[in-house]
Amino acid sequence: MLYRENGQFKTTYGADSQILPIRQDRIAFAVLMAAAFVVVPMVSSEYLLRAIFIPFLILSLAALGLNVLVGYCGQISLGSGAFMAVGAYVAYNCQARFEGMPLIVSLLAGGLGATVLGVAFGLPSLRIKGLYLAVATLAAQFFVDWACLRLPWVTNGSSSGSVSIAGLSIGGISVESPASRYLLCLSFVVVFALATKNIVRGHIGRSWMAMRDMDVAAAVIGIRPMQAKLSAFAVSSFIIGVAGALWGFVHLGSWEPAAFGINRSFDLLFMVIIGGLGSISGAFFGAAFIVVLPLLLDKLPYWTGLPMDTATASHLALMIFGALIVFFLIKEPHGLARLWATAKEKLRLWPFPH
Amino acid sequence: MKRIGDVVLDVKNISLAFGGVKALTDISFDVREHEVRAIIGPNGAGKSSMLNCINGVYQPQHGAITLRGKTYHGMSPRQVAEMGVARTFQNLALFKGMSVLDNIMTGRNLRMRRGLFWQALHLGPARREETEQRAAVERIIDFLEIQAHRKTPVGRLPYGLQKRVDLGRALAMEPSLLLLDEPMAGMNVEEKQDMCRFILDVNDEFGTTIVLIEHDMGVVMDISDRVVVLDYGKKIGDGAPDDVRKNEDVIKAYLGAAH
Amino acid sequence: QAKEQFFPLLVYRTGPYSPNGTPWANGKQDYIKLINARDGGVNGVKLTFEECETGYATDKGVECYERLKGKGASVFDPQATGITFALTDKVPNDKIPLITLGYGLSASADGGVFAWNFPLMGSYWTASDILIQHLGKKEGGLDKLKGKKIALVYHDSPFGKEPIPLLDERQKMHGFELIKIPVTAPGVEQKSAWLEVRKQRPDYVLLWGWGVMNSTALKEAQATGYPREKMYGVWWSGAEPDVKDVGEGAKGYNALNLNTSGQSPKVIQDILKLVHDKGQGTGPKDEVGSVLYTRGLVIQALAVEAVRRAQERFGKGKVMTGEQVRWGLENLSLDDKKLAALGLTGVIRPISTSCTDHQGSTWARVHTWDGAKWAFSSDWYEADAQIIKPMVKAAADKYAGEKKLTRRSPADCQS
Amino acid sequence: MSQAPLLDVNGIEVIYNHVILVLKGVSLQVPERKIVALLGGNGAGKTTTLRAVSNLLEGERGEVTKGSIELRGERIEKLSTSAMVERGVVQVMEGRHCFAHLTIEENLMTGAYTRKDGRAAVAATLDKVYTYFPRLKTRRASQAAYTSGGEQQMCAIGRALMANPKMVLLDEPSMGLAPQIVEEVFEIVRDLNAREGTTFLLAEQNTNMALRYADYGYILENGRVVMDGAAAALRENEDVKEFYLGVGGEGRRSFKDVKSYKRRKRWLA
Amino acid sequence: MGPFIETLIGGLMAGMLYSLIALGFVLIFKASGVFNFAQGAMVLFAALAMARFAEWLPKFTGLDGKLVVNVIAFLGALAVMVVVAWLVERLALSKLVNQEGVTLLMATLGIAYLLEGAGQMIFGNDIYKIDIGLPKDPMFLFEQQFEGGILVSKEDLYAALIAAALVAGLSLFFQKTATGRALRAVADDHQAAQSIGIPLSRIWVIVWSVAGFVALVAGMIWGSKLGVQFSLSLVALKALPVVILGGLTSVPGAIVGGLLIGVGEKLSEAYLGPMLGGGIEYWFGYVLVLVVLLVRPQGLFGEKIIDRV
Ligand SMILES: Nc1ncnc2c1ncn2[C@@H]1O[C@H](COP(=O)(O)OP(=O)(O)OP(=O)(O)O)[C@@H](O)[C@H]1O
Ligand SMILES: Nc1ncnc2c1ncn2[C@@H]1O[C@H](COP(=O)(O)OP(=O)(O)OP(=O)(O)O)[C@@H](O)[C@H]1O
Ligand SMILES: CC(C)C[C@H](N)C(=O)O
Ligand SMILES: [Mg+2]
Ligand SMILES: [Mg+2]
Repeated sequence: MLYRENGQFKTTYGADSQILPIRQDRIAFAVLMAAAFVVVPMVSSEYLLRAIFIPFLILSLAALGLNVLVGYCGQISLGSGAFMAVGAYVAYNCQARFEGMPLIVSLLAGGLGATVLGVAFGLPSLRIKGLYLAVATLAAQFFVDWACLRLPWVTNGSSSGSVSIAGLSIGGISVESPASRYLLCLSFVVVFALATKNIVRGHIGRSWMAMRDMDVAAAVIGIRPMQAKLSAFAVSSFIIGVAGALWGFVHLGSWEPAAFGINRSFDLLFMVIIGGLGSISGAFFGAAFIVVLPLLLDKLPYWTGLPMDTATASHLALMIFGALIVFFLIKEPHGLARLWATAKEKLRLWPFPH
Repeated sequence: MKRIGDVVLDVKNISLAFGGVKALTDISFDVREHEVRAIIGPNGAGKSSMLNCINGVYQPQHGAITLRGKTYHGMSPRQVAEMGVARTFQNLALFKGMSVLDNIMTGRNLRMRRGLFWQALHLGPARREETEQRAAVERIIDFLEIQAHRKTPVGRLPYGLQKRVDLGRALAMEPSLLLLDEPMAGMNVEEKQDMCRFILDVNDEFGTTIVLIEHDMGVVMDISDRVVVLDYGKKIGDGAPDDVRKNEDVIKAYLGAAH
Repeated sequence: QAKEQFFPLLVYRTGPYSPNGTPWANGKQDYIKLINARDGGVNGVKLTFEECETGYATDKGVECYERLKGKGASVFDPQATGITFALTDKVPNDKIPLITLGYGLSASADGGVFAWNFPLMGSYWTASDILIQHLGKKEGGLDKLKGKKIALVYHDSPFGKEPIPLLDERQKMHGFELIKIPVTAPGVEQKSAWLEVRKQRPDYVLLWGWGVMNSTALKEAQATGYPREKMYGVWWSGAEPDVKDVGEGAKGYNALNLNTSGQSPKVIQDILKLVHDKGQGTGPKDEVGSVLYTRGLVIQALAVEAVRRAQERFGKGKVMTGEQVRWGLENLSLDDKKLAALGLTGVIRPISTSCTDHQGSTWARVHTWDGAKWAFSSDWYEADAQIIKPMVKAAADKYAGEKKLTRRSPADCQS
Repeated sequence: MSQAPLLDVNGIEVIYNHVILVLKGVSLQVPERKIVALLGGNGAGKTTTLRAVSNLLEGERGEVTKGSIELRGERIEKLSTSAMVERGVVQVMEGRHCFAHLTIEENLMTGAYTRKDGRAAVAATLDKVYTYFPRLKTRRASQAAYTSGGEQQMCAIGRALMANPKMVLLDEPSMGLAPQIVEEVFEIVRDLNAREGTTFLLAEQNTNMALRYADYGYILENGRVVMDGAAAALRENEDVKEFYLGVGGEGRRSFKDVKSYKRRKRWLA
Repeated sequence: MGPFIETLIGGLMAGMLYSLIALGFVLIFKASGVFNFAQGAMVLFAALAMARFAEWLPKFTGLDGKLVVNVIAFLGALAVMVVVAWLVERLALSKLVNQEGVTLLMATLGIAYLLEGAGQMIFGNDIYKIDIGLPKDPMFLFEQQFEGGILVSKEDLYAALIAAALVAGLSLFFQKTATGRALRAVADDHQAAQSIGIPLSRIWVIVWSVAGFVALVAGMIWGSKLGVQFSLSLVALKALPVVILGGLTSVPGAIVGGLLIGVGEKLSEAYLGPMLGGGIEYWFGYVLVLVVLLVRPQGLFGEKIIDRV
């Protein structure tokens, strides 16, 4: 068969620890990248870009960030919406208060803002574990929701509480067209995904996973719990913060605190779990699932040809969404990424099963 | 021939209680450089607790531990690790979600210093460092004969191999003092032989001092230099294997008549 | 192939706001069906529509907008101030007007800056202005408001915050004390808010709620013993779903209204006859003619009239683009005669817009719940242009400054 | 083995996670009132075999894909674990699995969940367990998580006995127990077998012990039965002696001298 | 002083109502180790069922008499909740034996969506009324001592009494009965519980049915106060900090937690709120929990979290 690693011998440790050790995978990846950077922006309609690809990319990025925390470091967080919010509002304030602040700098500043909050809310994780921690992270969610709503300086004094951003440009090049926005997001996603992958396969990533799997043992072999956990919180919230800034700037353009409410947090957690905890590609699978599925379900009445009113259709969509989540969790508790890996494994062994 | 050296670890009057349960009462013993020191005793005697005290997981209420001249009463596991102490666990404490290779690599964590930035780039120094440490880990993998399982998630390995990986992770720290908590539980003779071979090799070739908890008397008597016997948190015997074997108290509390 | 004018309908029939969103959405749909059934469309152009569920959520609303705009949309009614805020930046690029009847940005009445927004018939500034006028009248003169306490219990969102600048302004003028009590969306938790009301004992409570927040507020008012007679809601807080399950407990509660309710107007009769009796009705029959249903109907009617007006200029029997519909919206002039022709007599007051005035009318009345139905309890009021005009202008200029826009030239108004 | 066996495992295959084939056609019989030992190295598939019998595979994402398992002639692959317990078959899981937050006594009492014969009978069994394991009695009020490894092992065995089983699937009972207790555990097994006619299927690494107490043995390697026979006969087998009992041709070899050349097992040749 | 006392009383009663919902969480967690995010949806579902049954009964059977109708509607809704419990076990939980906590938690979120969708589809999404005759108007005490008297909501008072009775009953059931023990065993280790013959499926159906019953009572009371509508499912978010504060495994903890948070958030809203811009009750409970957890990581009454090597 085509998909085999036979005959591809690794002669150095470097080669052995490549991200994609199998040649066919590398080729597939290159094709995917080419498609993402060249084909998609050329052929996609505005709707496709604005309503599907851009949110998909940004949420993938956020899910990636959350995966660092939940999937790799084992700290469940239900407050990721808050980190996105902080990213968005910090970036907004940079733009609104400082004339001529470069866009990229603002976005990264958003990430840093979220990092600060992330580390602050990460401190309790040294003592609080598991579901207790999960609920405690909701404190971040609700506190930030509230702050964005009630503290006027967060919105730079906007009387309505809604803020907006216009005229995005990088180095004088306008980033207004859907395609250019898409490319901006894609670049962020690719860069962060690679960086995250590098971190998680290095010693820092291993120390996160060690904390996740067995924290006492990790301490015994010399991992500092504090350093490991806080670095995971920091990296995770940085990425989520940048995603939040992109969500506000590139996707919404104008937003209220409700855009980063608790449902966003749940959605992100869904993505991470459905996609696959502790897997970079899982973030993408998960985001695709959560972004695309509801849109497909919206088309349900159209496809079935049944006359169905909007309310019934959306209740049905909600039900199917819920059912599918349960279904996938049953089918593969380790997520779509694992399902994919199992499929590949089968392919590799084909036609000799097992 | 082995050169048994000076005392490297001196445990003095350690007492440890959990609520009403006295896990350890006034225990003292020492461990000399290069020796294999066994701790035996019936279930619940406090053997594992003793190891936990030594490497900072538990803080004893009384007593002091002196490691290479440094006396401590409460140190964090990390600090103890930095002083070259490694251990394995009775109830397998491997990182279940990680591969064998990664598990053992965590043992090198203390030696890896490149920060987030270099890690993210995975270029230059970070990559070099990774490759260097990887080479060391590969030596351990070869040594423990688990090459075939390098990339397998440890959770899928049979119990015995997991124990081996646990040992590998400890060895990766290149410890000068290695604490082993029932490394041979759940193994058949053949596997125990392998394990003994590894332990003795480590002891011989790297001169690592070993503290060993084990219930298989055959193993203990064969490979240890001196034996401490605990019972109900108290020390009831200490000495060369043959002496301990003849000790009445030990026979009564632990060995039973048959041995 | 038959010509079709497509109406995208952003609606919410699920979630905390669905009790109010649903009749509104039904009214919009039924009116379209009526025009097709009764008149065969607008000058032969059939009307078509597609709904998209926003759940009152801004991001969903934006997604719906993107989806439906690609299908030939020429006018949107976002049904939410939050969505309106988000779309306001987008519509100038897409050249599609927004009808935000009685909601949205108050400053967008200024067509010179907000070229694509149409807060027809009123905004939250006009609403709060009218309420203060009414309270003043009850007290026997606006000057009597001095020293009174007026509490604003509001949905903590752009919607609820909109009236604050005007109330602040009026507070300065008349010397009453304004107590602001925000309620976090969706508004099921109001106990503290009403304990606060009880502590402060305000003379009046203005209610700026939507969805479940309204009925919850009334129930809490009852539970804390605040007299419902002293409560005044905005026109989004005074419909059947808000009081229905409170029943007797809401007796005496007042709210603004922009349109009549009830099944007597001709247009409602037409709908019952030509749509519902044919089995084409969208919702239950007894909902037809209710406050929010009628409001939805009015919004749709104005949209259809804008299309008709645009056709008069750009060619009868043609499908209108967004830009053309905007022209129609800027040149609406529905006098009593025209309203009568549409069967809207008594339903709304006459309205006429211009390129600079995107509101067209700022009249409203107060109605009161008597335990079983809503009944008008005041005369028509018109918002005080002297107060609102300068505020609108200032706010619009500020907006233009931030977004680096220039005011439209008179020439631009002709296109 | 003249009479029909109590348990008859017939050529089963087990796959984990849809891809990992672990048992490749294992067959074995356990006659009523006998002790049968299942021997084999790490990863041979002993635990998996026991799980297949007690139907605990599902939670591990494993499934029996071929073959059949019969208990007294009844097919049982599709039964739930609790149905198996009701038929008197209880498994003591490898690795203890005590209920961490329950006390030792509560742990034991949950073992009697399926009992229908009244409080007094249960109390009697509890006493019996305490006489078998006096150590448990002294720790009866501690939460299981805070007891030592060996104590937990005793607790797990005791808990299974509380169900008054007809057949016990014991997975590595000796693991982590002090030699004296190991002896005791095996004595208990023999005792129960003799006095109450309890049947045992026993997966063990401690071949020496297992073969001393068992009537019959199966040796599993790599998911296949490579050898079986009466316990006494197995004890005399050269390979078994060398690889499982640690007594090569010239008697017991010290663990100190094992760093020698490793012989290949004959059945792998 | 008057407002302070009123706020205090209001807080206590709000807290009791939070406890009622928290109880549902605790039950399921204690008995199966599942952190059931669907509790809110179950409250909604149960309340919708009851409200609609109470509305349909007179309409279709001509039955009247408020008490009879309400009782029948209640029983009908209870039956529905048992069916839901059975379905949840059959279709989801039984297939998720031995999975990790997060996976189960996510599954219950899926179940929540299912229930919300199904509930509104079957029973409608308008605002419905549950009228069990709770008095709506408040009473005023100590009118001599305080200007305007001390306001006590009678409705809340009755609701709090019902909640208290329910909680007391359930704590009794849980303490020391053999079933209670089996439930706790399941929570610790699914597989081990199976191995000794505890039939997981039956246990789960029982627990979810009991939780359904609790949800129904909560839904009935909250529904009678607020009306039955989608937003009812959101009250679960108010109960989360309560559960955690009291400790995930403690029935009495749910009560104490509820009262503490109820009182804390109402008082802080009244007295700190104005300084901070209002609305702080929105996060007060969560932040309080965070602080308490720093001192007691298992909540006030929760079982100690065990971690040892
Ligand atoms: N849940 C699982 N998922 C995947 N593979 C598994 C799982 N459990 C066991 N295996 C694999 O099945 C094989 C047999 O395992 P099993 O536990 O049955 O062996 P065993 O004979 O009991 O070994 P030990 O003596 O070490 O307990 C092993 O290779 C193991 O890796
Ligand atoms: N964290 C703890 N909390 C409470 N009691 C503990 C704790 N750790 C150990 N104990 C108790 O201390 C005693 C000694 O336990 P320890 O684990 O040291 O025994 P051990 O000698 O290793 O036994 P085994 O051979 O069975 O492993 C036991 O009775 C145990 O219950
Ligand atoms: C009908 C509405 C649009 C009112 C709504 N609450 C708003 O957003 O303004
Ligand atoms: Mg131990
Ligand atoms: Mg095994």
